[in-house]
Amino acid sequence: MRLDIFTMVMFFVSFFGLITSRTIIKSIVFILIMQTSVVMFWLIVGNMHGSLPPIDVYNIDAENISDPLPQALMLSAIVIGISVITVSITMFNNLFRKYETASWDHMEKVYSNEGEGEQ
Amino acid sequence: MMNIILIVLFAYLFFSMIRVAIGPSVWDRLSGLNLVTTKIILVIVIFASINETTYLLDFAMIYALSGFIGTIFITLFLSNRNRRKLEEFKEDAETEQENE
Amino acid sequence: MNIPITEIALSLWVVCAVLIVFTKKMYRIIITFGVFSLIGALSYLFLGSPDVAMAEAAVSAFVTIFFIVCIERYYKFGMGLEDEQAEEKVKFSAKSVGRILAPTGFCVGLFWLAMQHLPMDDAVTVLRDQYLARFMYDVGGMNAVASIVLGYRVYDTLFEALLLVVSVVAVAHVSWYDKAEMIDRRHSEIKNSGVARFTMRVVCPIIIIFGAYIIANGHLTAGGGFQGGLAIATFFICRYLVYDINDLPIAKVMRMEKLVFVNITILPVLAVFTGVTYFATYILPLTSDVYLVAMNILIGFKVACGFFVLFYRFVAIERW
Amino acid sequence: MLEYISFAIMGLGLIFMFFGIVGIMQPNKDFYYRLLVTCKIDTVGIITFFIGLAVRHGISFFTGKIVLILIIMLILNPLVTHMVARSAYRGGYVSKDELEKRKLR
Repeated sequence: MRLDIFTMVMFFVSFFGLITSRTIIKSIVFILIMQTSVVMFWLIVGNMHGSLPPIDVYNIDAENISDPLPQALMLSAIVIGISVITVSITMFNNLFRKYETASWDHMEKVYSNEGEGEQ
Repeated sequence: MMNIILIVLFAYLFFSMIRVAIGPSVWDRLSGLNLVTTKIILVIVIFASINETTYLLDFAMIYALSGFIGTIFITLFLSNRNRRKLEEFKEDAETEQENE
Repeated sequence: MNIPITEIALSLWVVCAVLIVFTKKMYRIIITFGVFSLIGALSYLFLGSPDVAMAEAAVSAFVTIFFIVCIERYYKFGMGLEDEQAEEKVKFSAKSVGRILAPTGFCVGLFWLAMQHLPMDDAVTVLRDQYLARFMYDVGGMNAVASIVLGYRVYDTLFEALLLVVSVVAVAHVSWYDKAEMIDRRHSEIKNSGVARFTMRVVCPIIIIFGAYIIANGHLTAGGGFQGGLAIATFFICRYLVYDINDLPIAKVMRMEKLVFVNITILPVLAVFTGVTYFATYILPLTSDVYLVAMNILIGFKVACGFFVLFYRFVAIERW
Repeated sequence: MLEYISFAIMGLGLIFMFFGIVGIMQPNKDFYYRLLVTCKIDTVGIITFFIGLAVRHGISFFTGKIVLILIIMLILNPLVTHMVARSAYRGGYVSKDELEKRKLR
């Protein structure tokens, strides 16, 4: 059974959620889920020849070891993901202090009214 | 034999997840989250015991610590949120639980 | 008998994500997201990547706390419930049906396109074999992932550390901060519960020792600077739960984090780019281990400082 | 022989946890009922299970780590249960009996 199909399904399910969600926090959650599914995809691609972790390499059969390069890259990806999430949550908090709403539609409406008022 | 134990643990994990999904109140879901964490720790320990590797046990430790911190924070914030409502508690107790 | 544990874990993972998509209330979403990230880390472990699994499991607690802080304010203003009820009471009309059907069709189409170009079964393994055969002599250590992160691809680690510093600075400068409102706030709500305070005091030293163990053994077994730093940062959460925080020097910690970051950029330049470790593996075998442990300790210190600042920013300032 | 004893002890732990699962799947009971039944029995199951694993591996590094995790779980699992129950009590959870009493007033 091919394991990539799980991550494909996950990616598009979270993409669907990202499009249809009306509150901002939910969108941030779905961005995080999309990132997780991409990480899982690269780990599965590195896993195609074996699933043993690349630790104590000289004591185990070299054919069954998974690829260490995608794991090193995905370690960076997780750090970058949490940085992006914290900054976006802070931006949401500031927006919420200013407009006092969490819905995309309502915030757009308030924002356009404000722009007209200034002109 | 160990595989049978793994299958049973996965079944328990699934039922705990059902409580997370359908629980009528937030605190039901929280206790379900605690159960899921313990079941996952047991799965990791069994996995380490099958492979005869000791470093996998570090994961059980870090799962225990991180899961406990997250759950405790959710409980703190929940009790803060509803304290004001409890003081104003009158006849509308039923709607409280529906609002969750 | 071999049971397909990876498939079982991945299908539970997908079930959690589908639950999150069809849930409206934010508290339910956060709790389900906790289950989601725990099961995701479990499947990382089954896929043979313990370092990534440890990072994900340690990060999940912090992500939960950040989202909870965000949501608490959202409910306190009384706006959240109205938004959610408005979301539930969507009238059945052509526009609402189109709003659901069009994204569904779009996603299914993209999914069909993606299924046409799945990666081949015979993935290229030249680089993997090179790394696995040579990493012990080039960089040292027993963990291939740690030696790739700290040896072959130090550039990536440097930019990752830079990004964390930038995000901490951004959170500290973007977020709203009024010093007058910070006075006379009772921060730790747990104080009334004697059981919890006592247990926290028992757990705190175990957390510190465990984090130091993970950092110091990062080049031998799974783990490393990032994971150990996160484990040490949870110590500060316990400290927040037990004591007050008015005496904490947040600005000093931020300055310290930047200084450590400068050290992180200087050390690989001295060690790797001049080739000291490469020569040293043949003459003095311990030198490369000293380099790896020093890098791990620096990264762990930096990550602990960064998450300390992020946590206190969110819990003590953003929350109110 | 030692292996069969360890499997027996682990099976006992699984049976304890099964009672816990039955307890949490009660649909018509209160939250406090479910919490009381489940979390106590779950802790007992964890202890029994880890003792079985320790018997299986004998005296070794693995057993030492298992004992460490057992101590951590023994401290933290009741703490989480306590915090959840406390939060439910302070946060305004009303059980069915309490609801009927308040209606009668």
